[in-house]
Amino acid sequence: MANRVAIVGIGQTTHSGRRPYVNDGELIYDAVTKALADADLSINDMESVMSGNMDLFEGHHLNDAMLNLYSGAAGKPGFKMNTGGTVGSMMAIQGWYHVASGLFDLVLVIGWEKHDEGLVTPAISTITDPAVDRPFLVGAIGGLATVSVAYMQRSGCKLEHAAMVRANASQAAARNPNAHMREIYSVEEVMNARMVMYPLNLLMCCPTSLGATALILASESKAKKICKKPVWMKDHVTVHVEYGGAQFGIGEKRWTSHMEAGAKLFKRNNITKPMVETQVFEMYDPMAFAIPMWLEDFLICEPNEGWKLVEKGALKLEGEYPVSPSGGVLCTNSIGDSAILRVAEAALQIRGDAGEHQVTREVKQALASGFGGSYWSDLLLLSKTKD
Amino acid sequence: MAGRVGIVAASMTKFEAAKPYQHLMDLVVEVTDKVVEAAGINLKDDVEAVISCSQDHWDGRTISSMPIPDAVCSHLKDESKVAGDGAYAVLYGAMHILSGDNKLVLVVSHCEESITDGTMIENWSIDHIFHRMLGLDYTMGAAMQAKRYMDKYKLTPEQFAKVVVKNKGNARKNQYAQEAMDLTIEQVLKSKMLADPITELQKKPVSDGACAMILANEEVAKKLTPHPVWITGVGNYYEAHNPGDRDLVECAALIKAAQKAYKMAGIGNPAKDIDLVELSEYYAPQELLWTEGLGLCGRGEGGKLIDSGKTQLKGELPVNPSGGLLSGIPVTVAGMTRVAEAVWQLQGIAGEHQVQGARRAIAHGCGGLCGQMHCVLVLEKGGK
Amino acid sequence: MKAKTQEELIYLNMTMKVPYKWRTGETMGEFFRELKENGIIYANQCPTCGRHFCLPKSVCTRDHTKCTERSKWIPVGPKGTLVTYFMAEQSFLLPTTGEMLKIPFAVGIVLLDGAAVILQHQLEETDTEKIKPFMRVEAVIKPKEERKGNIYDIVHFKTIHE
Amino acid sequence: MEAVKKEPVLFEGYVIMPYKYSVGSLASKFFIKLRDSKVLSGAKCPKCQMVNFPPRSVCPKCFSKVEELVELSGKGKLETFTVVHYESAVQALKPPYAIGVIKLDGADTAITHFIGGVDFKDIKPGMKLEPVFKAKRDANILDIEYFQPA
Repeated sequence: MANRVAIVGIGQTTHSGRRPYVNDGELIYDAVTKALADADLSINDMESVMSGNMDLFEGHHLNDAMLNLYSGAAGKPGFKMNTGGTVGSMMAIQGWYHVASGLFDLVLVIGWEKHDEGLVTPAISTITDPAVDRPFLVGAIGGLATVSVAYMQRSGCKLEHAAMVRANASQAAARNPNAHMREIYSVEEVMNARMVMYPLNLLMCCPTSLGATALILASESKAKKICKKPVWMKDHVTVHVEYGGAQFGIGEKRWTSHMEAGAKLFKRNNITKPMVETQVFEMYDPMAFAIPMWLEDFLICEPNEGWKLVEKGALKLEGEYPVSPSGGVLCTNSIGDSAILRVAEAALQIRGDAGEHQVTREVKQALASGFGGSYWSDLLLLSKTKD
Repeated sequence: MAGRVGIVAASMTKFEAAKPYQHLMDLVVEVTDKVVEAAGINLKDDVEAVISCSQDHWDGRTISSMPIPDAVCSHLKDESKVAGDGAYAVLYGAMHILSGDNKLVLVVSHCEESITDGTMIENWSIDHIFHRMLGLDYTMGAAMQAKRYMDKYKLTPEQFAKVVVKNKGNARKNQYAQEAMDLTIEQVLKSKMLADPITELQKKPVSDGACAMILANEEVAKKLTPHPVWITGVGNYYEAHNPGDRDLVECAALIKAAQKAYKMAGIGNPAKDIDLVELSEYYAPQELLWTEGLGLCGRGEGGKLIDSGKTQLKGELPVNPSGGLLSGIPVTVAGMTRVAEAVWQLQGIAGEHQVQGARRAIAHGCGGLCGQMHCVLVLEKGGK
Repeated sequence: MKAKTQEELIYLNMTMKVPYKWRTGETMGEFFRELKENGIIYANQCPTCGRHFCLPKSVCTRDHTKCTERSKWIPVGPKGTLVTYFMAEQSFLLPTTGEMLKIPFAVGIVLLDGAAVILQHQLEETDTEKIKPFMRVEAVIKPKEERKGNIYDIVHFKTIHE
Repeated sequence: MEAVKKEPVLFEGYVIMPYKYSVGSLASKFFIKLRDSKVLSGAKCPKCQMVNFPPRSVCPKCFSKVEELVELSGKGKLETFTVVHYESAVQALKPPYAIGVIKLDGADTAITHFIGGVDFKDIKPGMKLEPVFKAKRDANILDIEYFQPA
């Protein structure tokens, strides 16, 4: 039986497209000091400091070591991971393992990205095999566009539904002071945006943002001592799939990493009605079709029902099952930070500290997801109570 | 530690200056198949989680673990990647087991250094605001560190050269080693000067290869093998990045990592309690410095230790009986091979370089400029 | 914040240009050799699950069986079905060469006749009105003297009407 | 048939990626002073008074935010060094050249930079050094050409 792990401190920077007054180390420092202030702890209390980000996005090799003055890791234990979009959730999970293993009681995990320093799309293109498919990948949008086409064909979802998702997200982000794109768009405005890669237009793709998020995780005994409102990391699932191709499900039954993750997590926690037993979902939604499509994939709603929930307005902040009330990745995407930000936002919803974008439902349990690599999936279950 | 983590089996490729016929994933397939066979398990059904270790810059690929599911059959499985030294992947695997989340974990690390220019990769790890433009790389860092070592503790180039003679000599008995050589101190010192005092033979050669390991909880490990090797102590620490923020020969991070691991394992006097050491010496002087950091001798006595002959293969406390990194092991794979070698020694299957009767070993991984991060593992056989 | 806008900020421009000699491995190596020498696109087969892979795999992802038996290779395509596609209407830097992508650029996800796994390659057609999912396409292979044994030996997929 | 091993098939290319790094507010002030007035400054911690050089906005000792620059004389002491004899594509100078860790007077941490204007055999740890500035300066660390014996 693993030791229980709680989130006892949350810090996030504001997110934006450019922030030239700080360098990348200072960006990390901003999130770390905010998390320490939130938990009312000092850096000396941290037993291990882990950070995650994508090396080629800022160009730094071994940047955990390079920037450890700013993360507070200098002179401490620490780790570095990078798995694309799932980096952030992987960091939260790595923090969980540090504490659950009994080796550490209080750790700091950081996810960050400063996209204004490099070029994101070429860097993403290098996730492919250089000899085989690198020439034919244009950033992450290519694959996302492809699954969107397939989803529209399969489910009956229309471009308009994606536009509705984006319009909803813009309303949510407008209420989140830390979000990057906070302009409010109507469905029509989204529909009229410039096409980037069919079927995704500019507004239906996530932006490139910069920002950092830090979480402080504690063991049960520590958490009780230092925190009034601990948020328990009840469970987490990581699912990877074969490289390329698999997500399109050709000639075989479609079974994606999200499906496996949802199936595993809900079974292990006896969740039969995810939309009732969890009250909010901070989803890693890198493009507008993700929310309806992946609600189906995570087995949260029935197949081909996702876009109908969008149509009903059920997924809005004040709706029956709020998804990404922070505005999600659609409005803020600093890749190494995006997935840990989902965990942070879900935890804030449980604490009731999300401020203006606090959902109207009472939140006892929340889901957070990460998405990255070759259609990989992380799914985390957070809870107000420890059991 | 709460429970015990057992290492059931380990595997490596042969290390070579270049493996032009093999895709990186072919290396992973090779070591995975070997380790699965050695452990007597079924890859698809028994492995619950996979942890790989690699570096995006070295592979020229963002998310260098991208094709890993194909190579290790982890489709629809739990998998993660540590971007650091291979010893950290072993440590992370141990955490998976200790948390109770997994019973059996596969860890792999892979790197083909020969596909690119290492000095460039190293340069991109240097602080970009004040130092990267100088063209700094790890060889210069190690040379400044060695020079400081000579200055502060009066070590000699001959003592550094002895490390090379020993390690490349030990490599002659290791079937996986890349550069097995019969050298004299003079030959080492007369090889091409890279950065004073480090000559070409004192630097780890460019190398390609991979390593893998099966970790399991106590119950499963005991079922799978009569010779499980237990991880009884772990410690990992960072130094400050800027060489000017630390005294380069004080290796504070290594000392902390070692002390933590020893405390956990109940080791009072490592020089006495340890039977062998496999450490990560990217440059010859580092082996002496790391033996000090590991507490195997007093401060400034690394030179005396090599002079004493204790660290020879047949000595009281063999250091790098496998030939160490100087015989050629790629970065990122390095730390995991140290653990693997120690495991084989404790299982008594190391082959010609077997240290007789070894019961307790230290494996050490490190990385970064002037050894900026260190990971120490204490490994034992038998016991409770 | 206002005062700050007056402040001069220093930027450092650095371009990473690291050379690589990536290995394709025995299996993809053989695929490229065949493409170069004979202009044939090959798929290999997993002896356990029977799936044909194009691009060939050295080991089957699902059951970890080695698929290296050369006699089991079969030519696939060059005709195939477009499963889906995407269009790049904005140019990007290509990190392998440092050049900018020439737009419009359409990439098709193609299932070659006889293969079980999709291949991703450029489409000749760039008019989204004319690209229909599940339409038939055919690989255009460079003349022998121009072939170099890499993925560019396939120029693109052209639309065919059967 | 497999007796003659076929040539391995390699794919040669690059990873080319341009970056434009912001050095941040504090380091900008440092580089501007360096460029405009040939002045080297350290960053002084408001809490523990430690002066870190090269100036970074976080105190290496107490993790406090550091916003104040203090001028240093530029003179300092060599802690350690090496003479580089091999060539690599990333080097800023043509070898052989000397590079070392230099602690400036009044600073608690040290910088790594080139050592020039002296015979390699005369470079000794502990020797006094002073900076030599480039005539044309671009607000980066290479505005210091090297440190020479003071």
